[in-house]
Amino acid sequence: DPDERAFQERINAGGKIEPKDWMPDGYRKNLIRQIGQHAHSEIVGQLPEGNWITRAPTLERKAILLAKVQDEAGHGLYLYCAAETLGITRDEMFEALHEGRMKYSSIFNYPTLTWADMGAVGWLVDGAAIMNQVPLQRTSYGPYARAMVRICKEESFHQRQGFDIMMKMCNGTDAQKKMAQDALNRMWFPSLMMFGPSDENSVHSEQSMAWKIKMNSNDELRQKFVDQTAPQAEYLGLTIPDETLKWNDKKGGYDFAEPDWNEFFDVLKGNGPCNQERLQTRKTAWEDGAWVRDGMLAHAAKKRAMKVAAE
Amino acid sequence: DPDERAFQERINAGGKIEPKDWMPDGYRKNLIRQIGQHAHSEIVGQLPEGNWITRAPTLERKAILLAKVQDEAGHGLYLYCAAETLGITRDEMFEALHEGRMKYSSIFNYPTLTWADMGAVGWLVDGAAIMNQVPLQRTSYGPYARAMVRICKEESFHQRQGFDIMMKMCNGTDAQKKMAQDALNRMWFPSLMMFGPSDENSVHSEQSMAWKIKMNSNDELRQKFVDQTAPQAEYLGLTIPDETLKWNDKKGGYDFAEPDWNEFFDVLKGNGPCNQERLQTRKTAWEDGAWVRDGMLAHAAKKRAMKVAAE
Amino acid sequence: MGNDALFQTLLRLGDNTLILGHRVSEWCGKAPVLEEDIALANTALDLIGQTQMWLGYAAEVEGANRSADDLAMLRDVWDFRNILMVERPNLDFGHTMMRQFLFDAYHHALLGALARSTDPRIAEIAAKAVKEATYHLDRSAETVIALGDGTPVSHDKMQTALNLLWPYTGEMFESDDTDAALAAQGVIPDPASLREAWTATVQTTMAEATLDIPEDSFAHKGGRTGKQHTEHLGHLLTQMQWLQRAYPDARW
Amino acid sequence: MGNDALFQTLLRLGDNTLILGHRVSEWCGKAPVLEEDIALANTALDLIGQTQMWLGYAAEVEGANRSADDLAMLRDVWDFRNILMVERPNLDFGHTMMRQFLFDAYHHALLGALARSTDPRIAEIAAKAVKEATYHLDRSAETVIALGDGTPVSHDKMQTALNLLWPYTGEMFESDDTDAALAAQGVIPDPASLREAWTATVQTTMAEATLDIPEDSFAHKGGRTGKQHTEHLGHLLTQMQWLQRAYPDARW
Repeated sequence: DPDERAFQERINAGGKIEPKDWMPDGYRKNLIRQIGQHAHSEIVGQLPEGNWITRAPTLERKAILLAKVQDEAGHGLYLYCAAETLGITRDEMFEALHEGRMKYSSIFNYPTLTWADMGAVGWLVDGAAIMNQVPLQRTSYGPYARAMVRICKEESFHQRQGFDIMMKMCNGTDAQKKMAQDALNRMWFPSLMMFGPSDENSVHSEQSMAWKIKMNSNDELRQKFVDQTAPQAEYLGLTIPDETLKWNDKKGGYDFAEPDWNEFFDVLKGNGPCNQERLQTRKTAWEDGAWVRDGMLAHAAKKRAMKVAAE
Repeated sequence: DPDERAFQERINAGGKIEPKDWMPDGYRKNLIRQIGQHAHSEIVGQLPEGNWITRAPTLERKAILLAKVQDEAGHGLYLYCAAETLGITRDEMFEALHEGRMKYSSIFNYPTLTWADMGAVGWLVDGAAIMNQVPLQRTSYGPYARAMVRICKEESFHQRQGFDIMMKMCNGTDAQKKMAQDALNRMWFPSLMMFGPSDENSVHSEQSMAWKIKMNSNDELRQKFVDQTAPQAEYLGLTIPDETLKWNDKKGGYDFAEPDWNEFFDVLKGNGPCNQERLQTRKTAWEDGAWVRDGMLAHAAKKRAMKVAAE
Repeated sequence: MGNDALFQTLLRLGDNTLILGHRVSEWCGKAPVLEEDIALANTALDLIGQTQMWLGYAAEVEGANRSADDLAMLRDVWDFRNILMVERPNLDFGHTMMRQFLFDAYHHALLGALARSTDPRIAEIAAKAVKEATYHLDRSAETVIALGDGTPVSHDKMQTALNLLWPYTGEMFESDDTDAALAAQGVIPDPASLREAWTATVQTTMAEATLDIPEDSFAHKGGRTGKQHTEHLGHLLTQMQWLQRAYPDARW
Repeated sequence: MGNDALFQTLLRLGDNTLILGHRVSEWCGKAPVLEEDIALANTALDLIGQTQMWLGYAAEVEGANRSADDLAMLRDVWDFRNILMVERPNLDFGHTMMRQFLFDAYHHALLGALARSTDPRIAEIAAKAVKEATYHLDRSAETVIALGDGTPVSHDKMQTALNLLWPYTGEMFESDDTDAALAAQGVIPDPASLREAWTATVQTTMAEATLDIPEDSFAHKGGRTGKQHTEHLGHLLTQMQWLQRAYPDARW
């Protein structure tokens, strides 16, 4: 197929694909799946942190957390817009989320149980997200790449804020240190899972790499994340809950234990600690809000009609 | 009317009227109003105290409060049963409550804002209620009088528990003393209002006295309440928020300020601090519970049908 | 009086923004539309920012070695000075936005007047905050109009919200000796003087929203004096203050 | 291990009754029928009474000069040892009663076995509590049957409740080294040994209630080890503990 060849050559040459350009069906579908899942993750990702906004310990921490959650909603907005350029509407994506046909990142199916989790989410979860996202600034689809540029800037800010909370906790009272260690214990392996299983077991990987909508292998990114995070944990005086973790001079990186992939697949199937509640919260919000959306649409239509009549 | 004369003579002689006896329409109507209002007060009265069950400071206090609120629901049950003997159903009374055609005691339209309010409610509100209720043990309508006997026994127990909380608070920290005084400040006048305006202004009083469904004048009971409560406040080291309150040797009782009757009528009209919420809570409970009542009735009907079929 | 009157006044300003900011923040992740999620978080953020300024100044004026955080996190209900309206639960989105509008219309007028305060700190804070309040008012008015004028369902919900909230609006224009003393010095406007501008805004907006303004003038009060809050405030504090109460010696 | 194993076990017993008692008490004044209001208050009262005994004994065993109230009011989430099911929010009346039934069926079997404990204090407490649990089980089973068999609407609601709660039942029969150590000494039964009686009760009841038992055997856990509670527990504690946290030097 000459179209397909030209398309691939353009990508190989580092060119960007734009909404009106020809693209293979699989490229379009894969991107919708990937961008949509990313957008849903930003939206559902508001909930674990939102869980502590009303319990933030100081006014400043409350403000920082609010700003962060607002940023995440904003990221969701960029990403839904990017996906919409591929011929799907935001409402269709919401529907797919609510019916379980589209996913969001499994990490948000874990609970936030103490204030230290607000630190750990920023440090580990945003940290892992950035590992994934930075290369995607160079992804082949233009709107997606541009959304990523904006998002990455804010995410790295969030990660620093998370680390800052962890610092405060680790330099705080015994109870605060205990909270910080407990948060790390619970979130370490789920964070490693964020990169997905080994690419050997991944269906989409090879084609996605060729299309440059996936830039690195899962194992590669996971290694990079561990190499970055282990010294930070040491600096904080925290112990990563992995007795096998140690520096390997030969490979120039850390050896570490794999997460429990059975747990990963359980969570994916809907059996994570919070799957049911996260999805229900979103569905309830959507259903309870129907009258608002209807009202706003009706008002906008009346205004348009009046404008037309006046012209 | 000879019926009416015989009826009145029986009452005058200290006899009891029973459900199947002849009685004037007005007697029946007045009793339904009075017993129904009393029953509703027990039910709505669960809410201000229920407001602190989940925040009770110790396990023992939580247990005592639960037992008390359970007693109140029980009182409601006795009273609805007593009213039902007069030819009205419990559901009809609920409907009248929800539609605002029947009232409950205005005192429950005031909020409970600190733990000391749990003491003040027992001490003052139950105290005032007992003043009203003790004489009603001798009321002319048999089922009502008998319900009152059971209720009075438990109420005086509640009042002592309330006073016990006040004692603990008044012998406690400065903050606890402040809470206790604040509770008295807010609840004093509303408690005085519980006896109703001066009988001169009351529509039902004279006839109700003759029928012995009202045993004492409002002012008489209010005086008795103040005379009982003022020394208790002194004993607790609390100041009743009435600068004019002082012992009057000549009348052998306290002089005291009238409550603000405008506030009383405002609350009666629906403008108390909690009217809207108390009623809404009950309506919501009733509406949300409709499927439960329907389910239980349907199951009971099926069981009856099966029993008949088996016979 | 002097300092204490100023302290009380600053608490009234800061507690309003603190408690309303808290309520608005409860929507996080649950708004009917994504754009509203963002806007509500933004409003909450502005209100918490204003709280830091008002309570920060209050703490200085008190001079009792308390911080803005101490004031927010370590007082019990009776020491709060916010009006009752802002502590009401969110109920539905319509109620939340109607409450926001009724408050914004007042807040905008109040901050405009405070920007001319004879107390330079108050004037400075108000000058900054009034810009945010202008934006909040534009937005909440627009939403109230859209939903009032929208469908029969949205119209009914907004009318119900207005009816429910109306008895809580009068407290904004109440005044006491504290107000009188500070108004005489030009530190704050006489609360009653704000009613005209507020009423004008409300009338215009409700007309566009096709909503009827209730005629009853009964006003609940007790919040800004601290005499009698609603039961909702205590529950709000259990959440807001738990962490500080549970770990009194920690720094966050 | 020794004392600590016993302490952990007593926390597991007492935290279950404490947290479930709290949840049930949230219904106060809001049940669908007056008789249910009374019954729910009564259940909560029994559970809080049992909590006083379990946590009272736990405090003695710990020997750290803490009281039952200290254990209830001054621990943070990670130190709670209740199963996840009891901290779930009430949702509707059907969910509340289904949760109660699934717990009662377990609690009844557990207390029956504990009444034969080699630890005389445990045996004594259990002997008292099992009478209450028998009554609770009769009542909750009856309600589940009535609503399961009632109308199509009530049937659906009960089936939804059962489906939602099912993944939270497995944790009741989990065990760890603490259980193994105490079971070997005859202090407690092996949790797994309770499953048979529980399953029989559940099967009989659900058959009468015309409800389908889910087939999935996935089990949420983390509550009885304290490793990972749900987000709901922290919110429950803000209410339950606020007063003690806010006034640490007061006696009530």
